[in-house]
Amino acid sequence: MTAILSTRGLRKDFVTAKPLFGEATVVQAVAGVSLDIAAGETFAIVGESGCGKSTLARLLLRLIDPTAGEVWYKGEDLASLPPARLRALRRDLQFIFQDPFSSLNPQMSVGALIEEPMRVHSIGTRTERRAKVADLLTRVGLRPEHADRYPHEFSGGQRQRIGIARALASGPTVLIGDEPVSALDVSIQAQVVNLLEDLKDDFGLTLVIIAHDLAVIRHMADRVAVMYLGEVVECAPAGDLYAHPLHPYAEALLAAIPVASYGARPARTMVEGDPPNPIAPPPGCKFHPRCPYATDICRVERPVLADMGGGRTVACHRATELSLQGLADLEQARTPAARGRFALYAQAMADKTAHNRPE
Amino acid sequence: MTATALLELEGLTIALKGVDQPIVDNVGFTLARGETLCIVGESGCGKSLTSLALMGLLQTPPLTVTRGMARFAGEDLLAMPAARLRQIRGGRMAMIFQEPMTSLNPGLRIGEQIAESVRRHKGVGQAEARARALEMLRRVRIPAPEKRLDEYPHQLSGGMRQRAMIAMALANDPELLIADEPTTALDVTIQAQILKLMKSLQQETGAAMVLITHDLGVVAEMADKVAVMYGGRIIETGTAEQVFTDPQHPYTIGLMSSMPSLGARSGRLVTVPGTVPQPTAMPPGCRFSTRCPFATGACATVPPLTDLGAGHRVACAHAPLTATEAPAMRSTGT
Amino acid sequence: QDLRIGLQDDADVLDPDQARTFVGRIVFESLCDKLVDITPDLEIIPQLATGWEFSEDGLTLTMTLRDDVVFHDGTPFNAEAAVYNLDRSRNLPESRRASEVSSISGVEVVDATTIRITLAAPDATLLAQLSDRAGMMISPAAAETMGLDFGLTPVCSGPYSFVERIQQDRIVLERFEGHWDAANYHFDTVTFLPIPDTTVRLANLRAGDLDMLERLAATDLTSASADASLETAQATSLGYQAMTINVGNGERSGGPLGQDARVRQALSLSIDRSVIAQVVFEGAVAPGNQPWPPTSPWYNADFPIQERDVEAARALLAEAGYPDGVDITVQVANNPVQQQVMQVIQAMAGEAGIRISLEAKEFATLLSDQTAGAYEASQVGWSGRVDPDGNLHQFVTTDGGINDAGYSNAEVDAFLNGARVSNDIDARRAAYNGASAILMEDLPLVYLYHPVWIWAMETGIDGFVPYPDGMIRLAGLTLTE
Amino acid sequence: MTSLATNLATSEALPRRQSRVWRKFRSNKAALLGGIIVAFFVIVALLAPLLPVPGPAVTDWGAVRQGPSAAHPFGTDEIGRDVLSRMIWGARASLMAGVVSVGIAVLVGVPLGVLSGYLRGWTDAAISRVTEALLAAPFLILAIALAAFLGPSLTNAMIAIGISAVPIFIRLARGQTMSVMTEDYVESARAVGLTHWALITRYIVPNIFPPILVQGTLTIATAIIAEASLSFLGLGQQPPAPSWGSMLNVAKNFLEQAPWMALYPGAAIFLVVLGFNLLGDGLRDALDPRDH
Amino acid sequence: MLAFLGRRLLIAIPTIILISIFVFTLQKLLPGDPVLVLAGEERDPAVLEYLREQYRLNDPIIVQYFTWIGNALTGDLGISLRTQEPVLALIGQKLPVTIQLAVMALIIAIAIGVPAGVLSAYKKGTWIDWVANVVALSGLSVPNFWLGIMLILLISVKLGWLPASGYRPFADDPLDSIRVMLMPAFVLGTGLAATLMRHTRSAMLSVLKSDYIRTARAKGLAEHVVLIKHALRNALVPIVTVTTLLFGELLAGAVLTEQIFNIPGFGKLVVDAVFNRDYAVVQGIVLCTGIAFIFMNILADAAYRVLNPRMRDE
Ligand SMILES: Nc1ncnc2c1ncn2[C@@H]1O[C@H](COP(=O)(O)OP(=O)(O)OP(=O)(O)O)[C@@H](O)[C@H]1O
Ligand SMILES: Nc1ncnc2c1ncn2[C@@H]1O[C@H](COP(=O)(O)OP(=O)(O)OP(=O)(O)O)[C@@H](O)[C@H]1O
Ligand SMILES: [Mg+2]
Ligand SMILES: [Mg+2]
Ligand code: NI
Repeated sequence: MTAILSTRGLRKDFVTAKPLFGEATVVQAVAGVSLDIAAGETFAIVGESGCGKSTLARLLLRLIDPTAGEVWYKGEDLASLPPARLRALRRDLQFIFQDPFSSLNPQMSVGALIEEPMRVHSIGTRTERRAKVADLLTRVGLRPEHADRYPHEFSGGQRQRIGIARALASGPTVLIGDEPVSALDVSIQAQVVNLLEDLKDDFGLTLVIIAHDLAVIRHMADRVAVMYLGEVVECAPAGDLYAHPLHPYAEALLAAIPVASYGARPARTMVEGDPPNPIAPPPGCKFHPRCPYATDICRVERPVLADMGGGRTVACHRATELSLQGLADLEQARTPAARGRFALYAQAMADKTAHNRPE
Repeated sequence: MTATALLELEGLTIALKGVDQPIVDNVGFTLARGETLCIVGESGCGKSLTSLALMGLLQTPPLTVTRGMARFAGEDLLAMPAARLRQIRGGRMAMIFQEPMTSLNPGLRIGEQIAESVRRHKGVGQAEARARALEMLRRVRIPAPEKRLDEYPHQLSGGMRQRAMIAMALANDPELLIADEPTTALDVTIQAQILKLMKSLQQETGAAMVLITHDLGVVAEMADKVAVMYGGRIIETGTAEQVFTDPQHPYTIGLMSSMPSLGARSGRLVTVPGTVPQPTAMPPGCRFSTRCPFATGACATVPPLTDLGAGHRVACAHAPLTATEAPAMRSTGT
Repeated sequence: QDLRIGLQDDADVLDPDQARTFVGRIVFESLCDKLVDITPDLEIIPQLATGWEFSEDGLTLTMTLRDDVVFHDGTPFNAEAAVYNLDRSRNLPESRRASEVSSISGVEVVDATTIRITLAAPDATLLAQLSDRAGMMISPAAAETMGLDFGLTPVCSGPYSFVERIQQDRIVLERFEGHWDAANYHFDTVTFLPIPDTTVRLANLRAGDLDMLERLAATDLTSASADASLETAQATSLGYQAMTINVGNGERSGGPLGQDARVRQALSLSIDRSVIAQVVFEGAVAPGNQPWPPTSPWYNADFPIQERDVEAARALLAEAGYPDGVDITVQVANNPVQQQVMQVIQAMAGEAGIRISLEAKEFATLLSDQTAGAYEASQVGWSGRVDPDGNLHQFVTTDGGINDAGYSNAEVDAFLNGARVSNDIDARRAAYNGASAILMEDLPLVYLYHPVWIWAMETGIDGFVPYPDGMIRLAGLTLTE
Repeated sequence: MTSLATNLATSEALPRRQSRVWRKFRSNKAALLGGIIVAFFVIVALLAPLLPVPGPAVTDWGAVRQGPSAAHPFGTDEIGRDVLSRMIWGARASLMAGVVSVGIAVLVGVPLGVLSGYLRGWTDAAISRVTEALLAAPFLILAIALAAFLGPSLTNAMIAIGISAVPIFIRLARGQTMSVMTEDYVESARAVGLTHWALITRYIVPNIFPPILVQGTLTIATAIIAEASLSFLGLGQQPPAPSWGSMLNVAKNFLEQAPWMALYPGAAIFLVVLGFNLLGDGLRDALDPRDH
Repeated sequence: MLAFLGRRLLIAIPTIILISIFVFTLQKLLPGDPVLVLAGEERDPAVLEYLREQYRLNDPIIVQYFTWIGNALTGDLGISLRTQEPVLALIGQKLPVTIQLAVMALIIAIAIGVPAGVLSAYKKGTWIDWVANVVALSGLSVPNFWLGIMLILLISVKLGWLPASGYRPFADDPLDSIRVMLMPAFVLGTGLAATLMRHTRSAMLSVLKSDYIRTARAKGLAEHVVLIKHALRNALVPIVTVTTLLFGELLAGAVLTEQIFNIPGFGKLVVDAVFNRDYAVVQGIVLCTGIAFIFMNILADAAYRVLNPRMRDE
């Protein structure tokens, strides 16, 4: 595996309150993460809200400075790069934001927004850039004329496409999406997921996707990292993880997914209670207060990420002894007529796409 | 079923000032005690408006209920005087909102927010209402409820806030509970907890529930009956089993296709192209016709909600759709 | 019975030796007795001094004093006290009176009721000075204990004694039973209330919150006179309003106005003083062209107020080499009335080719600019003194203390210095006339008008006598509600 | 958040941002009224030299403080000048006072505020302390001192009023900058590799502009009143040039004899201030993307 | 909370020093020689020189500043050049007057502004809203001095209901004191009421849009409970901010109001002091208002914490 983006011991502490006297309150948002992301793969990060996913994503691009650790991209440590060099590297590393409403400058036209990365990195002449904007707009399923419009004139899904076009403009090699589809509606979400996959193939991108919709992750990701309270607790190829999670938290996550299928297994609440306070994480394994399998050692000793073979790593003392439940292959319970209808629909959609690109 | 129906909604039509077409059009359903109806549909299809209309909380102007009747235990919610509605609202009929952070008053203690509703509807005193609030917090399984009673919303986590909302809604043992996307803002693990809680509380009290969501997983989890809405209309309704195993309406099919499956990867997702038209630009006739791969000339008239048997009703000119009967493909794009 | 008097300003320190405001003098009038007083016709009459006599050479002045006077603190007034007071005026470093009594070289007690004042040179103005703050007698005992803070709780021998003062709000005096003329004062207390805005001051009088006020706006005179519940009284003041022209005070005197008397004459000729009086004051001022008003015995009838003559003014300008007119800048205090006056003059002078630009300044700036010579012409006034010397000498003699014009003329110096040291009325008059003849040509000051003091009071106040010094003397004043 | 999930098919019909703002503004009757009032006075002020009225300093000794008549529709003032003419020319001074002082306040305050909100840290602390100090010295005291320092004149009054209004704009710009800084699009700009300068000029300034514009119109109204107040203390427009404030100040001495002298400038100030306020309100509503 | 107050006070110190430096240099830059104003009409040069020495006006400005601040630290703010009263005593005398005026004006402003704002937000778009707005704007657009004089002429001269001007210490006769102060407080209050009303309105409008108001209604609470307990309470945070920001406006307004109604307070004192170049007084007053302002801000911060529980845990 050739890693295009790697982190080593990446850490970020946020000072949330600093009284005039006394200790500052520190949140360990990311607590020592080491990852290797291979060129050309789709790498997903999942985890509970507040576990540090967004922070990690921002660290990967050094949109915020890490407290400690390294981020290697093509032989350079982003974490210690001077600002000018960093700005130049931004050409290769791009970001897609979660909220399509707040991530586009409302004062700039769509064309200007998409052109901006090229201008900043002095790519092409003015006319070339114009042409590229038109091209990108078409690629993401919009029309070249839309360049003159302003973001507020577009729907959420369309805006997200504009965001994607902007991220693609400088010709990046790595695209990091912080929940790029969670603000979107079911049907729009599917459109954008398809788009991202198409673009990834066409441009040979490496995709890092953060999401908490596990179905989307399952659909998109090659490998998945599960985070809990600032740490990666498990990292595995997507299929393996879903079928046989090794970490109790991963199991709990999978169990809690409501399955959109009649008569499917009911969602289970394997974990009770809220995630612990990140300001004062519990000793030992951070998950132990909520873990149904916790033993004494979990309460005192912090497990480290261990290689389990097959490209899987997990941080759990009992990883080898437990046999955890994944998601069995789920077959939709549908009447034969319904199946026919679905096939018909899929066929119609496929034909339609062939006729004319999705708007 | 009608005999035991707690709520009968008929022909609810809501108009937006300056828009010709109604924004919620002829929506109706019945609901018996102890039953759960899930309303699904994309954002903006009128789910919230329908529920708000039932509660008498529509923002008027610009919105008005132009037609419809909502018989709640014999009384029409839509026609009763405001004072009478206020007596029912929060007492016999309660609502849980989507955003647990913004739906709680940041300036009042949790206990007071629950207790004031109890005082209002049970006519009890301060102490008794507080005791009831404490009991409710305990029932929704908030840890250390005595302490939480005197805390403010911001001191609670998202999951706890939503539990507090539920406690508030259930404090007066309502007969009808309306929950508008109660778990959308929450994590899967917390969502599972909340849904479980709601289910068990419903079983305890026998309340009827209208649950609004756009997560089909949640629907599968919770629903007895399902109503699928599109563009302000119900386009398909039936029991959960009917709708999941034998969806009829192209939109329902599209919606279900759009959900990535948790099973093995299966290539590109099948999507519903385009977006819901603006309320100002709804097509005449079938509102889904602009996005429907099967649309024909027949879709230019409003399709009635026809019963396909056993209460499974669909509003589509082509229903029931079978592979052999596939109508001519529409090739004009949007 | 309380008498409430509205004043235009707040008084400053209530110490006669340190005080400097006009309204302060009004308060002192009731608070402190003076050695001598004046009549409405400006005759000097006894007050604490029963009589006085100059020696032949004019170098000693002997005064006899009343023997029945006590200060408000009970200590007696006597020759010793008088000497103490005159010495204080002369020697206190903070004394603003020192220049007024600079001619005195020594004061001594002759007996308990007689003092002898020795002068370095004869001084015709001395008695007049003693009729004002320089002649006010304060309690030496109080002055000793209070020192510079005397003004916070002044102790004098006047008909009213000090009760309290709240800065900018009120000064309250009460009747002093031990006063030698107590029977003549009918109010138990007198309250002075500073109310700067003329409209508000009048409104207060009308609303019954004041019993009388000083300096009614001339434009309100008609309506106040018409009001049955009000009465008014007037007296032409001893002072004047003029334009001081910088003729030799630094660089700014270098323009046509400062350098050429003909331009100044043209300016004076272009002004119709009666129009100013009419337009701005509805007639309630006396047009003037001399340091003292036409009503004064010192007024020189040989120089009547000139008629406005635009042609002559233009001719003078042309003669001076400015056929196209001149541009001049005049500074003026930023109060509405003075600004109106200057705007009227601006309009009139403009017709004669003298284009005036106005520079409004707030008073402190105006004053320091004027002293520093940072002006071309300045519209200012003088509150007036009983003796003619006080209205002229210090303004136009070469070493004059307030010679802001920078005027210097040996002849004028000689005339005015001479008039100072002579006790002979005719000789003095001749000297003033001589100086006038020159000043009328040179015009370092272009006199405009003499304000008229206007008092308004509620009907029922009896016995008010208007004095040209603008003071309010309460002797004999009564109020029937 | 209302649904913005609009169909692209209909977006052809959607107006541009600018024209949407204008349409929203136009539909707001109060704002439109305000705009018309302001426009009227601005036009009158601009056209002053062309209007068939006597000069504002032309005096007529024969007609001092005369009531409205055919020759002088608004009457004459204390030294016989035409009140109408002075009103018209006074509009220039009063509007100038408003516009220029707000201009000063904006030009000084906004850059400082943006800097303060952008850089945070010591710069912010320093600027904030100075702002607080400025705020703590009450406006009028500051204005009096400044006007006294610079000498009374309309220009200096404008400077004084402008400087006194600086803290408002510093605070506003700072607050807005900080809130814009939390927006995702600023992070997106950094992700693209924008320089600080580009970030400030292309992202922050355009986005904080609407609230500044609104505050600006409202402050213009305040500044017009402030000029009148300074005139009351003799520190505003200097004679013989007219401003409504100084006219009102003189007129208050003749309330009984010549009420018209006060009536017109008073009414004009009232109308203009009302106009600017209505305009500001309208702009706020029109520019607020939240309720559409 | 205590730590918070302590921190606020610490931060306030540089601000106060800044204010004092600022005002000190500003007034030293003022043209016009204080001594000339002090010297009296005759302006005797010997006296002038003596006074300059006496008041250390010949010292370099830095020395003057440090002398002043040194004395100020010991509680000695110097004496008024004009009347020789100690500045501290003057402040002690004037402060209660202005405080009374300000408090009464604020009460009037709040009593008018807040209910009007609440009502107009609640009835947004109706004629009530419109009337409230126009009335509020009128309050903003009428210069204080103008309204003051009109009221004097109407209420005092024509109707004779209230005294035209003056002041009565509160301790002397509270009722009469309030009566005398009523008209000025009203004049001062109306302008503020307008501002307050408009801020209340917009705060209420945004609060009324929020989800928790819908929640409150969903509980079946009566409208007035929703409006006051749920909406106004939360809208108070911005209202409090505005009220403290109004403090400056209040003082500025007080300057004019005191001028018109002849009230012997801070405003009148400071105007006279500036015009008379009474440095010690100006400096003393500004120091005092500066402290008061900071105090108000601290008070407001404390009020936020009371009103907004989110800010309570630091
Ligand atoms: N700027 C910040 N200052 C202080 N704390 C922060 C900051 N940003 C994030 N945190 C804290 O760091 C932790 C991780 O936050 P992060 O946003 O990375 O979580 P996340 O996994 O992306 O959550 P979500 O799924 O809700 O987006 C949280 O506890 C959060 O409160
Ligand atoms: N107050 C309002 N004024 C104008 N239009 C409104 C208003 N409230 C809702 N609408 C419109 O009515 C339509 C239906 O809205 P509704 O809130 O019921 O949708 P929803 O199905 O609940 O969507 P979501 O899943 O986003 O909550 C939308 O198009 C929305 O824009
Ligand atoms: Mg996140
Ligand atoms: Mg909704
Ligand atoms: Ni919206």
